Amino acid sequence: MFSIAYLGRGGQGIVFAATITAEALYEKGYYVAQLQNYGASVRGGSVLGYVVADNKPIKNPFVEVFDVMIALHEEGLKRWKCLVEKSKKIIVDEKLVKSEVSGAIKVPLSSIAEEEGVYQALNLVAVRLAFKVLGITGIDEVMDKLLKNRKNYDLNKKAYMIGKEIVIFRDFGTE
Amino acid sequence: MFSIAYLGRGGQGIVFAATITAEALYEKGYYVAQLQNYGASVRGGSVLGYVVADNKPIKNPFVEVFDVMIALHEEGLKRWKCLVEKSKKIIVDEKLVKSEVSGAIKVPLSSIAEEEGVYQALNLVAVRLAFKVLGITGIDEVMDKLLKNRKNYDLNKKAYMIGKEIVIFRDFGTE
Amino acid sequence: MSGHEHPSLKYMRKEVLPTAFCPGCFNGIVMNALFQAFEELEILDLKKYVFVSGIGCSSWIPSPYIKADSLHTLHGRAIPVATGVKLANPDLEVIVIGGDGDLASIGGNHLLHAARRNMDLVVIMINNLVYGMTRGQAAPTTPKGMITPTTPYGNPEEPMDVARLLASTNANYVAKWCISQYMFLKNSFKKVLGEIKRGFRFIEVYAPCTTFVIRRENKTPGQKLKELMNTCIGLEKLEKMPREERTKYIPTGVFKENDKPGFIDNYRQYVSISKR
Amino acid sequence: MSGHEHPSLKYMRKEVLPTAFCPGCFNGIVMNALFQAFEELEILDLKKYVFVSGIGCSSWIPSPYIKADSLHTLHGRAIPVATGVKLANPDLEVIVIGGDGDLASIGGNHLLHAARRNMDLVVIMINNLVYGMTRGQAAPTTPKGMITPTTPYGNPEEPMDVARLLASTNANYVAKWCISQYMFLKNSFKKVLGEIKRGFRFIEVYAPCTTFVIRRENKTPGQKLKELMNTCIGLEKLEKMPREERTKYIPTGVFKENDKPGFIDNYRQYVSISKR
Amino acid sequence: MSKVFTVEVNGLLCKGCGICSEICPRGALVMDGVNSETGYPNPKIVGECVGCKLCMWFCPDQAIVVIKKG
Amino acid sequence: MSKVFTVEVNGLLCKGCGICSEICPRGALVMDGVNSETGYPNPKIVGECVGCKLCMWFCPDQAIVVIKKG
Amino acid sequence: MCMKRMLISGNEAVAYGAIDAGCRFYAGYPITPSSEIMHMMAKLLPEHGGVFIQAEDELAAINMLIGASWAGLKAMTATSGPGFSLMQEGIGYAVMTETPLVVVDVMRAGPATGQATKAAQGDLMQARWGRHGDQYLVVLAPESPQEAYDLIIEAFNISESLRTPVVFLSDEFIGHGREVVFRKDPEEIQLVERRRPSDHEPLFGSDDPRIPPPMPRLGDGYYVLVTGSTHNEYGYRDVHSFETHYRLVKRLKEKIWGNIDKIFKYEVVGDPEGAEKAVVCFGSTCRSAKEAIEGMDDVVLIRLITLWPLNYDLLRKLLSNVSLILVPELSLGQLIYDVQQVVDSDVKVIGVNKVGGGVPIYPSEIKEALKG
Amino acid sequence: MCMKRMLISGNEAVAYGAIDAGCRFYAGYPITPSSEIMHMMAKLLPEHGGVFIQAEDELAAINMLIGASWAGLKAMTATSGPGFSLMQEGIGYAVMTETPLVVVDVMRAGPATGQATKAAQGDLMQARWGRHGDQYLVVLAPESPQEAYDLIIEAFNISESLRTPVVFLSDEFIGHGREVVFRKDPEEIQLVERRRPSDHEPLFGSDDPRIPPPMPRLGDGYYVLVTGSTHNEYGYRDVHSFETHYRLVKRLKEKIWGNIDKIFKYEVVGDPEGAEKAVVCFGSTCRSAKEAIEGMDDVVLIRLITLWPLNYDLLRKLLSNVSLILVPELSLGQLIYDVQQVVDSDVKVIGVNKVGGGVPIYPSEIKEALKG
Ligand SMILES: Cc1ncc(C[n+]2csc(CCOP(=O)(O)OP(=O)(O)O)c2C)c(N)n1
Ligand SMILES: Cc1ncc(C[n+]2csc(CCOP(=O)(O)OP(=O)(O)O)c2C)c(N)n1
Ligand code: SF4
Ligand code: SF4
Ligand code: SF4
Ligand code: SF4
Repeated sequence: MFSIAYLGRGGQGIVFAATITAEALYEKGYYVAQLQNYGASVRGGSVLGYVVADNKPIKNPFVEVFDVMIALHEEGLKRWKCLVEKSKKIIVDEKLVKSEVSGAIKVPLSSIAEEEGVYQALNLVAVRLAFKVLGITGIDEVMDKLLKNRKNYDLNKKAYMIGKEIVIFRDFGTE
Repeated sequence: MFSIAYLGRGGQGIVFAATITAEALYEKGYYVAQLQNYGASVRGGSVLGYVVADNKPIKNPFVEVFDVMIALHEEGLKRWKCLVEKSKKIIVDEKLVKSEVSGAIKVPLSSIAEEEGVYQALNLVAVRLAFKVLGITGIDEVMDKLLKNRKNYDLNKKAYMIGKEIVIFRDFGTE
Repeated sequence: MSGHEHPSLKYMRKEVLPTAFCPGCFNGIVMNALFQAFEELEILDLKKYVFVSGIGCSSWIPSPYIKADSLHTLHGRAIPVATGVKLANPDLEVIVIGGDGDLASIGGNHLLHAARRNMDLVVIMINNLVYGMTRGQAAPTTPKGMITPTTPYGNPEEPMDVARLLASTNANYVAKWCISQYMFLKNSFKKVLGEIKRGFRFIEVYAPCTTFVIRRENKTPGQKLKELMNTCIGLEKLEKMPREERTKYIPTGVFKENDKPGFIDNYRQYVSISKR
Repeated sequence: MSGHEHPSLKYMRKEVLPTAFCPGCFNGIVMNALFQAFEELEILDLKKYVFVSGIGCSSWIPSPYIKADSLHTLHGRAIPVATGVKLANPDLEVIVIGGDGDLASIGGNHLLHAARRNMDLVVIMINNLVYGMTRGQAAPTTPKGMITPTTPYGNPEEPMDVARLLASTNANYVAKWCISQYMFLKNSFKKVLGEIKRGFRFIEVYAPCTTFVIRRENKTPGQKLKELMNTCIGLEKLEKMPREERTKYIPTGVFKENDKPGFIDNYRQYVSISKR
Repeated sequence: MSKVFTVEVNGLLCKGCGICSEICPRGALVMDGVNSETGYPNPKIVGECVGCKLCMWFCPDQAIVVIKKG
Repeated sequence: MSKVFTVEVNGLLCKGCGICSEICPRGALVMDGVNSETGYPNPKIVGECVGCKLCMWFCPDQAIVVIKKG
Repeated sequence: MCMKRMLISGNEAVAYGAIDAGCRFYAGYPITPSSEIMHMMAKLLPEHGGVFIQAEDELAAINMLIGASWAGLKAMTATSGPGFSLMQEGIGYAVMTETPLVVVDVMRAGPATGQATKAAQGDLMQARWGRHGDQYLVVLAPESPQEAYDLIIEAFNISESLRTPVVFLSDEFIGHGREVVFRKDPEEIQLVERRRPSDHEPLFGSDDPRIPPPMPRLGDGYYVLVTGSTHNEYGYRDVHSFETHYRLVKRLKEKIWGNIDKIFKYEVVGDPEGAEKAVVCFGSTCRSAKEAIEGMDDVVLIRLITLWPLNYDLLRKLLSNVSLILVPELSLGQLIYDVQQVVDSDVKVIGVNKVGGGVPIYPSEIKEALKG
Repeated sequence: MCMKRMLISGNEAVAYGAIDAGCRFYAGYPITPSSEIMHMMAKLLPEHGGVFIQAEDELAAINMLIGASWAGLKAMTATSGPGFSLMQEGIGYAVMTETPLVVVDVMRAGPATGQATKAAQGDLMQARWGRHGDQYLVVLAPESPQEAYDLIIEAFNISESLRTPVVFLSDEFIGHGREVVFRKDPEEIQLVERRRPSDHEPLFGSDDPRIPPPMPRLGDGYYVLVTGSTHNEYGYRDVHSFETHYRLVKRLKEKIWGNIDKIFKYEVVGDPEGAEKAVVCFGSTCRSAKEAIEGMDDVVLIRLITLWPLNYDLLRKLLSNVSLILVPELSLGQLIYDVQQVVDSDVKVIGVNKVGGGVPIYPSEIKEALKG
């Protein structure tokens, strides 16, 4: 069993990140459970989206200790501090996350995304990064299919592939 | 403590009989409780109206054994057979009550009322009879006042006074 | 007596008669008009008709008096229940009968939205000006100034003109008749049962409550009937009168009439799109 | 920036801004018009104004954004709550703000009866054509044929014309404006806040939901605004057009206007009778 | 009394409301006594019935029918 | 650029909806970059403002004001 | 002391009691067997400077009360089963927004329309639990017209002092039964008024959950934010955080349960120490029960006047010595769940259940059942 | 066997399950977090020859179901707290008239509007008792999207076989949580259909109360009399007699409670004989609880799938050996009342209560609490 959580803010596509992660893993044959937490307002507010996957049916989707959490915004991080602190690995956006979390790996995700002109698809950068960190291989093809069925394929695809290239300063294994 | 119940059918003014009985006893200084049971329909159906009176506050208005019950119609009698059977005294209208009740005293109340032209105020005939049977004295003046405050005084008064004259074949004491 | 039977009785559950209505209650006259309409349309059995009513004196008309399927529902909810029936089986003709309180007060929202949808129902609203069943309280149709148990100093509220309101919706047919206009009423029933067979068809019957309106006016139901024969007047005639005169009369007639597709037609088309 | 402030902000709780509305949501424009009306009437503090709303995006306007007493009530129940406030303290001016779903669907009955009573309330209905807060389902105002999550094959129902319906009630004032008709809207607010100060005053604002209507049409809110400037048209102008033409336009204007005694006046008279 | 038409009253259904007798354009019906089964007065034909059937349609209790004699 | 009027934008309130720039009869406003605080683009004045205040009234977020210079 | 003696129904007694408690707003919709409360309020309120309105339905009625209460008036409505069901959402809103008001439910035989003119006691559980979510309010039940008068005053006092809706469970017997009722002199009546805020006190929070926050009137200049959504102590909506929600609902629960000593009213007839058997009851049924146990030394009767919150500990204590408990109810049995909860499985708990037709539970039936 | 594997939310699973159960009528009103059920039914029903309508409010929705059910279709609606409160009167009518239908309540944090997007389990008592009068129905609760699919089919089967409304308590976690769900092949699914009448069988009565009377379709020629007022076995209203009412409500109660063996579903994890501690739970919360007790030999977990009628005897038996019981709930505690009722006062019953913010009860919290 492994688990990955995305944290952020309304408008960043956090739920979509979790959705597409779940779908990709599902297509790969995993049992998956995807949950999310967001406010009632249409924009702003913290958002959490996560996925648990396993080779056998998921017993309990209520995860306390995630294998990886990726925080794309301060709001999400603050709200779920309790989970973040327990997380096995925590990756935060260097710019958009302000508070210090011990053990967190800072990555300039949003800066890279902005540079590359895929700021609006930052979520997909995170998705690819998540797969990388979790050591999930052979998933790009599936993702490509899933992205093709959605709007903004080119942008999304570009962002997604950027995630593959992100260099992080700790070794999470290789693909 | 004493209790009197009127039984009849919708349209006969059974509730009114109980109401005015209660009011008269109330005016005489008694503690009283008046309860009734009737259907939802605007006419027809069985009706029960009764009054409990005492010199001290009424503890329990749910009477099982009445001192007197007066049944003006078969419908009311049938419906409340269980109570009728336990009643200390039961007076039934000779014509309008058909079933036989052991110990019941048959009185041609409705026939007399019809003869005297007060058929519509049969209920008040019964009220006066009740007072008589219960041995309640000095109540006519109070009743007169109460009836004066209502419509159809002449008719009602006439009917009421007829009740005083009704002869019954068992002795319930004298006024 | 040689056993001649009132023509209405063949549509009624005889075993429960006489009805529980007060002596002289106009509800029974509405039944006669409705049954005569059926008879004249040669509809002699009501197996394929479903009557739905709420709670109130008038809601007792179908339940149990009309020999047909009937749903005696909650106060104010006849129209949604009828809608459910009609949608589930459009082959049934669904007729709602109810009081002004039931249909226009607590049930007002459903009335409005069924009319908006032009839902395929016939709705007969008996406006007796009060809440009869609960003993004569004011209804939204009670005239201003009328004394009732809830308006002991004379109703301060403006009454609503239900037919006029519905005339400004998508409903196919809206008419209002006084109980005294028996023939018009019967013909109106014939119209919505035999001719305009779709969409929302609403007929208001102005029929003051014998016990809690007419008696309070110290009149007999017969007197009231005769009075209404003079005060109920056609819309067109009314409009020709000077304004000041008009308030003395009760405007009646057909407020709206057409035969546009009802909800069922529209829904069928909708479903056909889904299957493409 | 030298700290110039938008004139609306003095009426708002600044500490909770920006609002939770979507970027480009027209709700904010309605606020501007309302606040400008207050300002032009020289009403600078809203202490004696009570805002009541139900549940929905538009119901969040007063709660928490308007700096005044506000009651954010249940879905559909703003009008009865507002009625309670007004009756309990007629010195307060009570303003209801809500969506078409809130006021005309689930709350339709209260709307109808408040209008019948000519209840002394100002009601602002923001008609965004859908249920915004619950993510764009059809409302009773959704045009026929529109695709929404609950009408995936194109809405089969006829929409309702709320303003037209209310025009046939006892309401004192009924108007409808498009969000593009900002000045008319503002003046309408001035009218019901400064001039006609009693009875039921209803203003519908046609303001399609940016997220669930305009975006689905692949338009920007600015484009939609400009489009509405052409399609929203005065009642009188419309009536001069040939029938076939009319359906292309959204009729706006004042449907009804007078200054008859409202419920409060009538009730005061009622009470005076009770004391005789 | 009419030669052609008369009425028949169902005493068990009639509630004695008097509508029939008041509505009859010929004044042919009067309310009569008290029906001992129901306690209500019932209408009785006393004048000429012209067969207009008003009483029949306006009887709220389906208690009166107009019939052709013979 | 106008000599008399200009606009001031509150970057914290602006959600970058673009209404102001689209509604401006003079085309004086363009949407510009991304506000790093909010992630939304903000309008910037580039043409002549005639002081009609349309942008101000139609801004749903009370984020833009028209002011007289000097 | 100058009591006014009157021969009135329990419904009328409720109306007089409400007036004497300072109730100045009534909105309602007619329904048997509660309508006489409405009729009487229609008559009395205009004379007393209050406001009466007949609502278009029960949804409107309960929500009008909420508005009137926030505008500063003590408010009441009365209804029966079907109307009570329709009011549930509104009552829940009143709980959430801490709006004082009193809802009288004159119980009749259900479910659905059932028997409109027949007494019952089947709305007990609904009075407690009829609304969604975690919500707690106060439920009171009188046994007679006299107590209806006295207790409705208490209902207003509790409602005002705790800023909570109070449900008042009467029944058709009480409502339509006419008895001699003594109406109190105004001076005799102790009235509690809701506390008005001072300065910047939060209007939706307090450090001690047992102390309800103060309540201003609309128009007093507080810029009040009332919302049925989760809100912080200043009324700002927060539909996202766990802390705000949990703090709010815990406080609302604690406000009721933490004040149980003040709210919980009951009557004991007999000696709980010496008794072997017990009768636990509420409402009009207790009057038959009391007659039934007259002269029985081994029976104790416990009449619950407050039905919610329920002092389970006290009930447990009072019942700790008995081996047989009778629970007479005009329903198929609801109070019996409470009794079963406080006693161990070796105690015999028997329901005496009867409902419909307007037939009361008679003393003889209770006597019979007490034989075990 | 040919199951279809899908990645769907619990809400979607409910819709697919309903379709597979033969549901052909849906009326509803949007509300978070239940709306996706409605959206999916809007899509599926027209394709499957069924009818979908968006009602003007929840009062209309539940009543439309009643009409459609009598016209012969299996009917469902879905809602959440506020809408569920509004539906109570209609549900009570369905109980009284024995109208089969299924009401899904996807629970969110209340009271009132509360937190619309946050899971909760606070409508349990309302599901049982939300209506006036003596009324009993069936309440089921799944723990996961997969069970939501399977159990909704069961809900329809119970509803049809017992002619009763069934309340289906889901929650936001289940409703919005997406998981792998296996959809059954039509042939695999055992469907129960309501029994149609033969001859002159009464439609509202039966000698054996456990056997529900048969139900015709409107238009079948039975001249059916359906009423929510008290009625005899032929549907004739009788709002006056004790016997008719008592017989009816007793039968309606017995119809549910007398079939408890068929209705009552539960799951036991661990060994009730050997355990010293127990966890009693329902719905999504059980999944954390199950993880928490993994490997604990001294703990037994009892998951209630049927929440009403509740098999108290069985629960008592299952809990007879333990000395500590944990009741985790996403509410301030409702199921805990049932547990308290079946155990004696010397057993320690502890609630693990949490609600708001969309925060689940975590396994660690249950582990911690199990330490006592
Ligand atoms: C929810 C609900 N509220 C109130 C009632 C009580 N009630 C029964 S009938 C009725 C009104 C009857 O008036 P109307 O619908 O006009 O019919 P009428 O009796 O006048 O024919 C009322 C208020 C009820 N049964 N249910
Ligand atoms: C009783 C009830 N039913 C449903 C809901 C869910 N709900 C919240 S807002 C809303 C509709 C919003 O639409 P509208 O009133 O038009 O306002 P908008 O959001 O479009 O401004 C609904 C159905 C609710 N809160 N309460
Ligand atoms: S109360 Fe009125 S409406 Fe009801 S039966 Fe009597 S006369 Fe008819
Ligand atoms: S959903 Fe629509 S109405 Fe709601 S805030 Fe967004 S744009 Fe405005
Ligand atoms: S109208 Fe009918 S019920 Fe009335 S008196 Fe004549 S026959 Fe009898
Ligand atoms: S209209 Fe307002 S919110 Fe929109 S872009 Fe312009 S300044 Fe920003």
